[in-house]
Amino acid sequence: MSADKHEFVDGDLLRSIEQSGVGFRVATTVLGLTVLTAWVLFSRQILEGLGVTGLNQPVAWGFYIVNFVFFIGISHAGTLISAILRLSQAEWRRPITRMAEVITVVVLAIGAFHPVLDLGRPERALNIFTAGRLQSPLLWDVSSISAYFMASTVYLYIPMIPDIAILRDRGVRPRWLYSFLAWGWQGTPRQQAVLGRAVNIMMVLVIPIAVSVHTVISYIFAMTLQPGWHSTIFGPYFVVGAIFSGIAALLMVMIVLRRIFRLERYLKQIHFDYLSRLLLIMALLWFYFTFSEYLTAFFGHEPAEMRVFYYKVSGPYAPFFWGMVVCNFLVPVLILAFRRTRTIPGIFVASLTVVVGMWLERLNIVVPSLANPRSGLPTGYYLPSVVEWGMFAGGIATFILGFVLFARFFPLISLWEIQEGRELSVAETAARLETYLPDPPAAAPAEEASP
Amino acid sequence: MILPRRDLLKMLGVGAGAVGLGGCRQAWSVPDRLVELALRGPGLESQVQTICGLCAGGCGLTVRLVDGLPVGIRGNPHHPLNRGGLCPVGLAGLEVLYAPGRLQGPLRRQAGGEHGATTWEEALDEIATRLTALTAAGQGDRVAFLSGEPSELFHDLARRFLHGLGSANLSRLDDAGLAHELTQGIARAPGYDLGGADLVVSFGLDLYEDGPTPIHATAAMIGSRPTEQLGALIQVGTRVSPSASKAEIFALVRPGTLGAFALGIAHTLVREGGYDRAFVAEHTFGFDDWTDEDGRERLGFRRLLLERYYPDRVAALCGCDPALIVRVARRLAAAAAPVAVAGGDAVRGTNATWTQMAVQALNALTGAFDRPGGVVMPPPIPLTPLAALPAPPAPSLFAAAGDETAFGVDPVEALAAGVLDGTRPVELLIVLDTNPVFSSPAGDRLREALARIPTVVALASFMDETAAAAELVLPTPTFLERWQGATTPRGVAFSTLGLAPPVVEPLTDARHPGDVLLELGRRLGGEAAAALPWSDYPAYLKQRIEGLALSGQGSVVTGSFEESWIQFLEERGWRFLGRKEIESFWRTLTQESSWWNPVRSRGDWGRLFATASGRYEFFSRRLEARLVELGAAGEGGASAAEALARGSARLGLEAEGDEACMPHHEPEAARGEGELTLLPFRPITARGSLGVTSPMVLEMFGYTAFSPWQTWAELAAETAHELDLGDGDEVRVESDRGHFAAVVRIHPAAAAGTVHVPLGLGHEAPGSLAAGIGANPVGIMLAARDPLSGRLSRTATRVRLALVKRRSRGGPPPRHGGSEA
Amino acid sequence: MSSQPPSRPPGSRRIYLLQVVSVVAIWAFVLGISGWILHLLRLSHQLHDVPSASIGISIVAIPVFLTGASVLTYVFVGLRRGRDAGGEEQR
Amino acid sequence: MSRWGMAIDLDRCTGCGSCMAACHQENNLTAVGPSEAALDRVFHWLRVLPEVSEAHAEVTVTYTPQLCVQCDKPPCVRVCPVHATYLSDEGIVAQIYARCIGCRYCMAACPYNAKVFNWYEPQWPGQLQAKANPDVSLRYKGVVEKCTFCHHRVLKAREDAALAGRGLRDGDVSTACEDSCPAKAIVFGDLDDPASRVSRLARSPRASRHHEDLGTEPKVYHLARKE
Amino acid sequence: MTNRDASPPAPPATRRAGVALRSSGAAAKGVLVAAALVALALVLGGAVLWAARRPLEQPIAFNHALHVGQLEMDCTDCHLYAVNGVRATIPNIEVCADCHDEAASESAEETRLVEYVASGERVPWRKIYRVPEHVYFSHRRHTQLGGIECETCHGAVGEQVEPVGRPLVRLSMEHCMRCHQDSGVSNDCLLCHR
Repeated sequence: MSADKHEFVDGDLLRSIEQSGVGFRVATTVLGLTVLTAWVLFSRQILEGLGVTGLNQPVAWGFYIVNFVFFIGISHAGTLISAILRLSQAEWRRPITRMAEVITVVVLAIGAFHPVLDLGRPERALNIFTAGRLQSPLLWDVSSISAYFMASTVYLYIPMIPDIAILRDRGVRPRWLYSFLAWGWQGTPRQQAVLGRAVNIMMVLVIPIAVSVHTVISYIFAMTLQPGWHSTIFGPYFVVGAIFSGIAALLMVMIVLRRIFRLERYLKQIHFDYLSRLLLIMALLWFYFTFSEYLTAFFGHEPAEMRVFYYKVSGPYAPFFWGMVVCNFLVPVLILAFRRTRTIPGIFVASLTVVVGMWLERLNIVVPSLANPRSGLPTGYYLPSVVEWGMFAGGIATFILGFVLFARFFPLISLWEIQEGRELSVAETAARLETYLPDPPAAAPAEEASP
Repeated sequence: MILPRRDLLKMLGVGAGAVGLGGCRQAWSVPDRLVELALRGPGLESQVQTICGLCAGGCGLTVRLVDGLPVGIRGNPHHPLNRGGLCPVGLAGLEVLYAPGRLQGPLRRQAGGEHGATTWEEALDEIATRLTALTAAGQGDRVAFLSGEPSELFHDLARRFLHGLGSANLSRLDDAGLAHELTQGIARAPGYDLGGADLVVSFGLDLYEDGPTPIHATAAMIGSRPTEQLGALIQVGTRVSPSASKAEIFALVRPGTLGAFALGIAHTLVREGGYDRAFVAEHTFGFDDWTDEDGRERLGFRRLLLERYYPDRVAALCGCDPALIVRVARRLAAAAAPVAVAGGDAVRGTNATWTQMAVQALNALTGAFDRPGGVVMPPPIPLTPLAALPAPPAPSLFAAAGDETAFGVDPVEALAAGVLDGTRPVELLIVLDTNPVFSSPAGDRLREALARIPTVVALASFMDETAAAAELVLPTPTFLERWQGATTPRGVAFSTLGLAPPVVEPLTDARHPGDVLLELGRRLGGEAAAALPWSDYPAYLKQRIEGLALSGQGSVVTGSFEESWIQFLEERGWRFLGRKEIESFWRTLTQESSWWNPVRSRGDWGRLFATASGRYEFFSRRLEARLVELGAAGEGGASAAEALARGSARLGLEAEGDEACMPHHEPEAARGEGELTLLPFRPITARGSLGVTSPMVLEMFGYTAFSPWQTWAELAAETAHELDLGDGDEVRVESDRGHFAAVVRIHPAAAAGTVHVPLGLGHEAPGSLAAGIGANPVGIMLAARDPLSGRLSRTATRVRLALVKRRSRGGPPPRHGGSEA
Repeated sequence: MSSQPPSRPPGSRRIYLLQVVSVVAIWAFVLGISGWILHLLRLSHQLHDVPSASIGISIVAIPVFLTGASVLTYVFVGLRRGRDAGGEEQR
Repeated sequence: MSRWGMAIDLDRCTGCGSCMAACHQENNLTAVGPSEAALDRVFHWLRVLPEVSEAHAEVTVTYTPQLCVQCDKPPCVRVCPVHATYLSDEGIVAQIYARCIGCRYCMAACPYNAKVFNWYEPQWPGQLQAKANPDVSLRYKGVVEKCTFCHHRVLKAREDAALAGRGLRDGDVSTACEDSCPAKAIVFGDLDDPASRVSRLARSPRASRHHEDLGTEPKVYHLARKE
Repeated sequence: MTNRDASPPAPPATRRAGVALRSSGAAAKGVLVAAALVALALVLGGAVLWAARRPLEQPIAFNHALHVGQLEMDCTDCHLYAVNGVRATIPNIEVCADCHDEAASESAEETRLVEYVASGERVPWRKIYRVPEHVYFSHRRHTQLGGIECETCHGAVGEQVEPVGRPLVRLSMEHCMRCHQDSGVSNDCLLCHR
């Protein structure tokens, strides 16, 4: 197979891979240093103990768990959305699935590491493997997240094989890496059939896992008896929140990358339009769940629940609570409901507030319940320390670094899917035309129009 | 197994790799001896009985030893005082023993003002030289001794030491008990038979956490009784302490009106006939109107009560509901064996003596004297008497009463004033196990005075504020390292003697204060040596115990409490006969550490009422005589009535004439400007002076108010609301003298217009954990005196609160119940 | 290795080996995880602490892992088999 | 087999804090110091908490000792991922420090806030470590710890009883808090023995358990007059 | 690639690999260096651990075989509390002095012991058998109540002519738990963990 077969119009997508510039080096250095700082802080935490955080007696969980839930939530961006879009054969999905999947894999790895940060004795984390107990929701998480990680990695990788082969064939360095990863792809029909089948299996598989992951994470809280946590709708509530934050994160990533890599040709208004409508729907859905959750607590008027309720609504956490409502509901709905504001900057603002708002939601779930213990202890207080902020920054830096590195080595937009889209659309159009245009002379009706 | 941390870390290191090793933020200083012991592996366990010496309560302890090292303390379940219970400070005894910052050896002030190490030899030589010079110059009375050691046994020794020098300047700094002197004619406070009382009316005293023996009080009222027969408590006070929260009735009153409340109760008792007529008729003086020797009609207590202390007036004074007074009085009248006690605020004010007289009057009205469950005199401890020494020529500087107060002086103030004014110069001062610079409102004057005294010798286990101002600082062993001889604590109804050898060798280069005195006596020679003929302190103790052994009274506390009681009954009348028996008695006593005598001879009224009339005096003739004396001074020829009036006026009393000699409400003096009255209280974690050297005690210091390691200011909710302060706000408590920082704690039930601050924190002296922790409310108190006893008031200071910082951390827990309940 | 036709780039066989190794590693990982979950099930049985939900949740995980690994293997094998019969090698 | 339980008579309890101190000393707890205390990291297995309640317009304060209530259905045990906290055969909710990974899930799940965490390596200033109770282990940073019902005393008492050729009798085992209580408000014993003091008290009409509605089946009973 | 490097015709192969993997040469080198570092760390760590486990030496080369074998003494004659106590205790001069107040033989070791006894100085024995800090082990529970022989956990100490440098039986949790299981004793954690 000759390389010129791939000399196609989308060569500009490979520019960042074939000629990485100063920007890449600066970005990796800055991000790398941030990540390194986070690791230094983490080693200090290991050496001195969890006392370097702002955690304390009633508030035994803080930023690490908040960020764990938050990052894992973001990770739903990807795989779930891309799988649903693929499954529903939404043609416009083609330029965005890859980015969504990358978000998933990178963020999932970051999120999954957060419980380890939270351990008092991280060197004993292996106890989970030697002596784990399946009745603990934490173990459900371990198995569920690792399954999701595995599935989403595979789901990212398999559709990437043809693109890797393109890179391999174009002689991009490191060549051994691309040869290794291309798995001998030549684009033969048989290979394409195999790949298509595999992608289909994975996309069906990934959806229930993704749903299960955030359900199970919500169970960490819901399975306890604590006020504000012990709720049956936590599972769907978390899943909705996760998809919500995932779409917002995806939109942000798309807008940013579009700007950096000049992807205006690929990411068009319609992509943002469709996704932002989805975001709007999720915002309404999120509000519905939030409303149900808090109304139930309020109407039941159980003293312990009410203590948490008032702590959020009118107490010390009121800024965060109402900030969450504003960020997750008011701002996105107001921006996205009107065509005039549903511009790309508008969508960016809405997505940003949703990501912030969803982080606030996680904070609102984790801290207030712990800060208001049933036992008659004074109301708790939690102020994250520099270490925790540093680790948060490190997490975000890792996420961006992951993206930068990915973009350095792999195309951010699926080349072959776009190609396939083009070919399919030509075929489809031809087929459609054939249905009403006069048949060409002396030819059998075309049958290969089906996708 | 005791494992030094290094070893533990090594073991951890195997599992955790280098990670585990990084955790040590501070190097551990485990003594080599302990490391060695630990490496060899711990061996045998044993238990010894001893006495707690951290406060004057004298609780029995059982110390658990492993390889001879103490590893645990618990209350001695057989000890009659505490019956197994122990307060948090006593339980922290081992932390005091091993505490960081203990004085390691003798220190001497160097030229630069800093303390530097010296040796015992040099230090003792120096003191002996000074003392010799003073006695040679006939200035023995310029030696003074402030002692914080509560034991009579030690007190006797110290007195002999001073008498040998020709000085009478010995003070124990404890409460005077003047009220008992005035009404009962006894110098020593009587005991209260809490174990037999069915109702205790406590005026200001946090019975279960403050006072001389809170653990004994708890054991007697609750611990030793079945749940159906628990002693009932009525609390009259300004603050709902944990003890007060146990009260069946809690009467919240304005500060300084506790005496008035007592008189209000007395009024109701008298008006409703709920008092013990027989007792009043037989054993009291001045109840009804009476005629004196000159034929004058005098006011009786009954008329005073009925005319002046009717509930409406008292309620107005106290700021409470009149019905509450009647309710308390009726409850008191209905009780079979009630007793009234005073403490806390009631004994700290400028009207402390009258307040205590008023409370004692309730005991007289209810006939509580010499009744089971009442006010009794514990039997004396038949110690070997010591040959009398000639009395020193000059009276004690602590007893000298000027004309400003009727009977006494505040010892710290007197010492400071004498030195600073040059009226009673002191050349050498010994301060033992007490810290008046810290604990007295006259502390800063004392500090000034200490700088003027040529030689100040502090005998202390820790570098405290007083020791820091001393020239020589000589380490004393803590209670577990020393011979202890504890005598009956104040207010206990039976006699006890705790006698215990050291549990461990001193961990520091410390010497027993008794041995120090004996050694000094030896070095001085002459009369001083003759006054102290004992080779060492145990020898002295042993000689004093002989009398006890030979008396055959009481019993050594062995086995269970009940067993020892039976044993006591069996042994009654049995006499030790010879040296051998004395030896065996000594051995048993030092092993079991405690002796007690619960048998009181009833009807021995002379011991209870040593007044001229031989009765309880509602109308104190002694006070009358003194007031007349004061009024007559310099103005001969005045009639007795005029002199009395003038005497009262001289002391600034509001009461006139006969009322001044009887329990009455004398308004509390207030000093300084401010919207609130500063009232100190002593939480159970502030017992004794050494508790604060224990990290645990500091950590649980404010456990009742969620305030570890800090001083808090308790405010009533309405007061806080008026001042716009919230729970957890940081404030500055300011008096005209100074200020300190505290954290506001809002108490749902405290008297409005007061701010309650715990005593015990706010040390400045470095060297122990307590340094720089919290604040000392005594440090900002303004001088105000009880005109009778001369003691400095601790409740007279007005303060202002200034907000420093709003609450930064979480709030108080929510209240339970609410309107639905 | 010397049996490769000269036109083949050197090292391709090594890369192939690496690919095989990685597939095997994935299987090892998946089987390891499955074994671990089974071990946990056994452990929880021993400790008498199994609310059945936990079994269910974990039981689901094993097929997921197996499916994932199978899909990978399928793709790997499928791509090998599906190469152009002529064997023009990737370049 | 015994099922250990405790009864705390609040009508007796004076809130003096002795139990708190005794527990601290017996179980080798360490003080965290002022700066840590200001961060709410004070460390007690047993603490005396003031409880303010308002009923009938009258404010009352009670001081209540609170410790791990040793649930028969402990929420903390259900969530522990590594079997570091578990319900022992004798009904004690144990914490195995050598196993604990310090995830603090049990703390988050405990409705009684009975568990505490070693945020830093415990500090033993001066020579304090010499007083450590050799029967109780010293903990280290990063693990959760909690009241053990003085289990080490149970072990010793059982050995003593076996050596005397008999079974455990009521009163053979006492906890440190029980020993030190001057009001004798705390009674420890076997709830399965119908004649034991604690099971008699547990059957008293005055007895109740904290948060009984949560279904955790605590084995610590609080007794108080009901008005 | 490593097995390739290890094959006999090494130089050309390496070169060829170098060609093929040109772009990855640096990475490969990095991996190699990292692997070497890890190996070095492992070796060093192992050495440290091994050094930490070096046999303990006793101040006096006590001959168990002589006392138990020839003199037919019981363990508890010297380890006084092995049956009645929680801790067995290692005998020291108070115990030794019963027999060794003066030398009974020419042995240099005994002479040293007698010197200790004479001077009243305690023999600084080293403890060999120890359980971790978090374990509660009671001798009387095992020996008297459980009827377990000393040898079960201590091995044949009585046959040793020289002091043992490290435990003859490794005291591990598995060791304890197996025995508990075999003898039908509960393996409840709290029985040993404290």
